[in-house]
Amino acid sequence: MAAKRKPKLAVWKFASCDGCQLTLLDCEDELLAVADAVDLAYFPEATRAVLPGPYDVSLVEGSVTTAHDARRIQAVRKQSRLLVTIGACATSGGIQALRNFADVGDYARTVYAHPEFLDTLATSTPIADHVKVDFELRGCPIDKGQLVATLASLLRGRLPVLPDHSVCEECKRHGNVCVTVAHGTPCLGPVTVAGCGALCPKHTRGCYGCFGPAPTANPAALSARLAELGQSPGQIVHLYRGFNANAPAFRDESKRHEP
Amino acid sequence: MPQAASHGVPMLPRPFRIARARREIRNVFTWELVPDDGGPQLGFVPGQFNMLYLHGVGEVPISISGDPAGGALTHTIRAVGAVTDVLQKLRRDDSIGVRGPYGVGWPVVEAEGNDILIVAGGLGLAPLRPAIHHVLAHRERYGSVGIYYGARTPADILFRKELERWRGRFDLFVEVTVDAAERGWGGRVGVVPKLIDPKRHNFDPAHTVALLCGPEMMMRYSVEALERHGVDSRRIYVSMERNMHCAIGLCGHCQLGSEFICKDGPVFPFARLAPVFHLREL
Amino acid sequence: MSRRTIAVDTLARVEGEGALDLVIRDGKVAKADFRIFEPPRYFEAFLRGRDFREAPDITARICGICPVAYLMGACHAMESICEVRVDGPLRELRRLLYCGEWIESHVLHMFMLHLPDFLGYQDSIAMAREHGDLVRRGLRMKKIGNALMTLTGGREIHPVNVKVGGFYRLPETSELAAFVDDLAWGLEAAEQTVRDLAKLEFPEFEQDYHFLALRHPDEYAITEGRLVSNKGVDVSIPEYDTILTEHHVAHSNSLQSEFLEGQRAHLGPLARLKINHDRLTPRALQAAEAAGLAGGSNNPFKSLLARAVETVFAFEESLRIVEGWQRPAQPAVEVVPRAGTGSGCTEAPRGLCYHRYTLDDAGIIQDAKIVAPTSVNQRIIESDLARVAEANLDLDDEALKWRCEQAIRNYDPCISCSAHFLKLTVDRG
Amino acid sequence: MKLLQRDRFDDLLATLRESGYRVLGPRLRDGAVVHGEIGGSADLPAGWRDHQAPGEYRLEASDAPDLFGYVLAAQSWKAVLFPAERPLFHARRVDGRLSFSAAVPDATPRALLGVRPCERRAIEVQDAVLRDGPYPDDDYSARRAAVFTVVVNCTRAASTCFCTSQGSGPRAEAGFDLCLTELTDDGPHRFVIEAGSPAGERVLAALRLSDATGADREAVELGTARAAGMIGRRLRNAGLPEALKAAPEHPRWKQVAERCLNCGNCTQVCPTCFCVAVEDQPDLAGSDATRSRRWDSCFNPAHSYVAGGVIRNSTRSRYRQWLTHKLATWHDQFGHSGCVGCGRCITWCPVGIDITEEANAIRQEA
Ligand SMILES: Cc1cc2nc3c(=O)[nH]c(=O)nc-3n(C[C@H](O)[C@H](O)[C@H](O)COP(=O)(O)OP(=O)(O)OC[C@H]3O[C@@H](n4cnc5c(N)ncnc54)[C@H](O)[C@@H]3O)c2cc1C
Ligand code: SF4
Ligand code: SF4
Ligand code: SF4
Repeated sequence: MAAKRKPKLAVWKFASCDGCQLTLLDCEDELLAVADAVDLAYFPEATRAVLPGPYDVSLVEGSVTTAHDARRIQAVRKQSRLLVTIGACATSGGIQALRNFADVGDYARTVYAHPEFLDTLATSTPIADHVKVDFELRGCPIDKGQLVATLASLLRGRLPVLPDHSVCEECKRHGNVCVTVAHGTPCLGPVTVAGCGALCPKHTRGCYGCFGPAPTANPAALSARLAELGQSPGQIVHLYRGFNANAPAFRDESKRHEP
Repeated sequence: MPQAASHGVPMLPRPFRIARARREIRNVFTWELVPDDGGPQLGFVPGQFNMLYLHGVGEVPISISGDPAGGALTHTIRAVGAVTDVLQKLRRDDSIGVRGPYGVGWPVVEAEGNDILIVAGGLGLAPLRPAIHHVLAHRERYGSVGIYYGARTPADILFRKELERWRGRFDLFVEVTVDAAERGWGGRVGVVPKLIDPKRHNFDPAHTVALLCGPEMMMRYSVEALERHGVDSRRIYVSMERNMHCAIGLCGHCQLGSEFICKDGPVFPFARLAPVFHLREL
Repeated sequence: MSRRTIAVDTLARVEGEGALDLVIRDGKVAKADFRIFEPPRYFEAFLRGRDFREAPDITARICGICPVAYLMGACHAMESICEVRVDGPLRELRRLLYCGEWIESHVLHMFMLHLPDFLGYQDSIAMAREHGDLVRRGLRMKKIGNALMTLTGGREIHPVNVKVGGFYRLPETSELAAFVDDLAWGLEAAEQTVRDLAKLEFPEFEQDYHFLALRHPDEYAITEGRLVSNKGVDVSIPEYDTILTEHHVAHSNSLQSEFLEGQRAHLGPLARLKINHDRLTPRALQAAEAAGLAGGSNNPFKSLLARAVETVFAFEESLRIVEGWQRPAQPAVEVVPRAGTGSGCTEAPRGLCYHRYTLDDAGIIQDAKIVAPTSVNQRIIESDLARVAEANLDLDDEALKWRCEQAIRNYDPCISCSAHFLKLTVDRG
Repeated sequence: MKLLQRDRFDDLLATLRESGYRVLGPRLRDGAVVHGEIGGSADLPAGWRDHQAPGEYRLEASDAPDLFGYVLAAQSWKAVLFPAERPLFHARRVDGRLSFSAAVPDATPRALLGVRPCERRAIEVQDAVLRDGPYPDDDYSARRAAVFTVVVNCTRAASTCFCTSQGSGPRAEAGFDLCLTELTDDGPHRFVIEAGSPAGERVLAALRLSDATGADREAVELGTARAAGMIGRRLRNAGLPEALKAAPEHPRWKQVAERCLNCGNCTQVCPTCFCVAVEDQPDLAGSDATRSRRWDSCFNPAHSYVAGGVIRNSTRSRYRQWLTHKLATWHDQFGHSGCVGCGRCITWCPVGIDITEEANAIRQEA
């Protein structure tokens, strides 16, 4: 069971904000235990040391937005026994996938004087669009508890058990008051997968879906309710077009409401 | 029913040690477990199951596959997923948690005086093995006894040596079939329900108790065959499987209509399940 | 003419991915390009058409290391357009949130990213084997910073509780008060850290920098003030564009900023200390004096010490806030959208971060511009690198590489913000 | 029956505290009435009115002095007696040997103040599942045994209530320690109070109250009758279990599944739903693990997962499980309905799906 050799952990970065890999460094209580349990074989944000592959577990942050990255992820996959994507960018394309709904040339011209210098694809895509992914951790950013649980489970030779249910259930378990029912606030909780601890409703705001769609999500039913609550089609589009805009359930629903 | 040895706290396992581990077939293995806390060995009735707990990995319901007359606590397990895959890697002397036994077993006592048919598919033979042991140990209390067993391929035949030993006895019949033969297989090819034949196997449908365990599809067609031959659905028993987190009627996961598989079953007279057995997604 | 090529594929312990091309010809540095190839993410573009209330959460995703800088920059800009002021306990709570980020980010950088260079370790984990107490102290300080962010912001990375006008939900007065003991401990731990770090050997490397930071009349500026430099610049935040202009250079996916004519601005803790040392809290000032940093320093390697001093400040300031804070009745000021252009500037841990937005009268964003501190510092990093390399040509390849990396880490460059992955090639042809 | 004047209400709270109970009751938080720690009557939501409708809940302040003028708190007492998450045991492995230590059941004495009659009934329904079966849940049993129940009868009802169909309210007859009815009309602000257990008698005795008059008793009748009269929802129970069980393929299931978010809110707020998931939390070092349970829901695919697939793999089949369990199969399992008519699943369903409407529709057409 417990391998005699310490497993090698690698952390890779694609287009992202670094927040998900920072989550690992934010595990102040567990970090030294992690370092005891695994070899941090490749983790540039934390160490200069580099151990050669193959790696037992690769954590991949970020989305694919350049041709170079599309090739690089293939190389990462080849060196990784288990590939775990971490965060909204890696699992759905992230906020930068908003470009998928627009003309990326326009975007580049808005920001850069010389877009011709840029090497960039028209889309931001999740890692799973490019290579096989063994497991995914959702969230923008990922949840520290889920990350530690994942590492602890992998060390024992199994994939972790993560919730497949909505944020609502988590919200109720925490004893929060439903912001939609009690205040009429638009909330993506009913269609978003649990994992964050129902943070937004806990702070009396609507969930913005940063953990992405729940496997059972029925966004059409939610949109109908949002419209009753006074949300315009444009607002509904923006609600789904957040940090997981490119996740199929959200993407398709947002398209249904495009003015 | 023997008492569950849970120290009054539900869902608390006891530590057991793997005294013997052997591979049966490709991804199926059998363990013999002994208590590791100085406490007594668990007693059970055929058809009951335990919850096996692997530290930090999880817990799974697994039927008891050993001889109810005594000896080590025996489980036969197929590696199919997150927990069982890790269980497969354990070795002799490794420690696991056990709680149980749970559930309603096979009606081996109630069935005395009747003919007994054991109808098993795949790993379904494991939960039936204690019943076979019991019946053979008290052979004189029963009429005809027979075993119909189906496996996918010859390589998937469980307890092969034991089946051969049983086949060698003159006081029961054993029919084994496979879905797909391989080279060198001289036996039957086909599905279990097709084997069922009172005349050929000399049992009296009016006084037969049939014990079924296997994939639901296989059980469904076997029940149909048995009923066609005149076995009353109140005397056809099936063992069911559903997701279980507690095994004691508290977690709600194993509900099938009105039944909790864990405490009302896993063994049911088919008549009781007949209204819901065929319903999809129940 | 000797030619040596050294390649460091990965510059480690920085936030993001970039590369450095160093070309050395005949003992002279011919070229020092600090390349950033963090792929472009087009934040300014997709902010167009979004509601002004969405800007804080969206722009926070520019950087997971200093999201508060973006949350606050966007809030301040929007509030200035809508002519709303967030004052009193709400302002204090924002300051507390920001202090939490300073603590978290500074301690991360000091203990986990920068200090291993000084002590000669590949990383803080290797360092922990011999300096376990030190690393554990750092982790505990960092955890307090994160806990402050969680208390005020809801979570440490990408806080959910910040909105234009204030907060969604206020913590209880008692929840803040409960931090007193931890903060008092942290304050002492930070002071001890200053003492410990002051004993390190710093490379001799004084430069004549043009430091730029926010300056506030009453406090060590974080979210408000004027843009002030040590060489006479003194302008208001909306005038940012008159002193710093962005341009896009070919070797990089980030936008670099041009500062005045022919000059390079230096942002971050050393700049703040230089310009605002007289605004430090008492114990932070003492710590700065004891470490010989009272008037700031022109040695970028001493940014490590400056961060330690600012960590003392952040703990001291947090302590003051939690001791006096009373929960107000409303978690936020009401904000009604207005058409106009406005800007917000705040001191991210690694330096000034600028936001400018134009809204229509429904509060829909028409235009957005965001300047991250690293895109300004990028140029100074390049000039430092050229000089550090030149001054250390006697070092062997490995040591030179390490020294160059350390020089980059002086700026705690958040390449995620400006763009990421530092690849260092030294061409000594 | 005794009479407790409003100005002595804090004496009741003090007596409960002196008897060793932590008092939990209704408070305002985030625009709703929720259960929390009660220090004094000032913590109670005096004058607040809740308006409940399918998918909608709003609080409104009024000048009325009543402490229990709201109808039903957002979540039920289930959260207290059967907490949403709880460790079961801790497992340690030293030198390859396992040892287990069970989590200690929580036997803190608690007084539940403001239990509505339907909620009182819901506690009995959970008793049958969690306490009175062959394998009692130790923590539930311990908490339950340490609880002092102060029922407050309903004199108002919400539009979502249907306790009258389920025989659970608006007035509690038995199964409480104390039962109060708050009276504000015709006379001073007062409570008619009656004991339903020896523990309740002791508290009453300590308070030295005067007897309720005939007029007070009549006011109780009138008040609770008024609540009954306000109830507009009805569940037609006769023959319902049979009808539901006979209608597994009814088209209505598919129709409701189109509106249903599959969010599980209904199961979480339901005071009788008891499903839990049991999970391991392993540590990083490999030596320790905690096994805990948390509320689960039949709306979650994992609820019916077996190796190879999810059995209830559509919202249609999951909604069917929820409604059929509550209103039909529960009878077979426990001899009574799994629904007490509190209406929470109707109010707190974000899209306002109404269990009575669905059940009545299926029954009608079955
Ligand atoms: C009463 C009973 C007796 C059983 N007897 C045996 C036996 O003797 N030998 C044997 O090999 N298998 C038996 N099973 C099936 C065995 O429990 C599952 O194969 C096992 O739970 C799969 O777990 P996993 O984690 O490896 O698989 P995964 O597919 O990864 O399952 C994940 C989790 O889902 C749950 N789960 C999945 N499948 C089942 C299932 N069929 N039943 C209950 N829970 C499930 C478990 O909690 C499991 O940990 C029995 C099941 C029941 C209900
Ligand atoms: S089913 Fe609905 S009305 Fe019935 S008890 Fe549960 S929540 Fe209340
Ligand atoms: S099966 Fe569904 S309806 Fe029944 S108790 Fe469990 S969650 Fe509630
Ligand atoms: S019925 Fe309502 S509350 Fe229940 S799962 Fe469906 S949408 Fe959610």
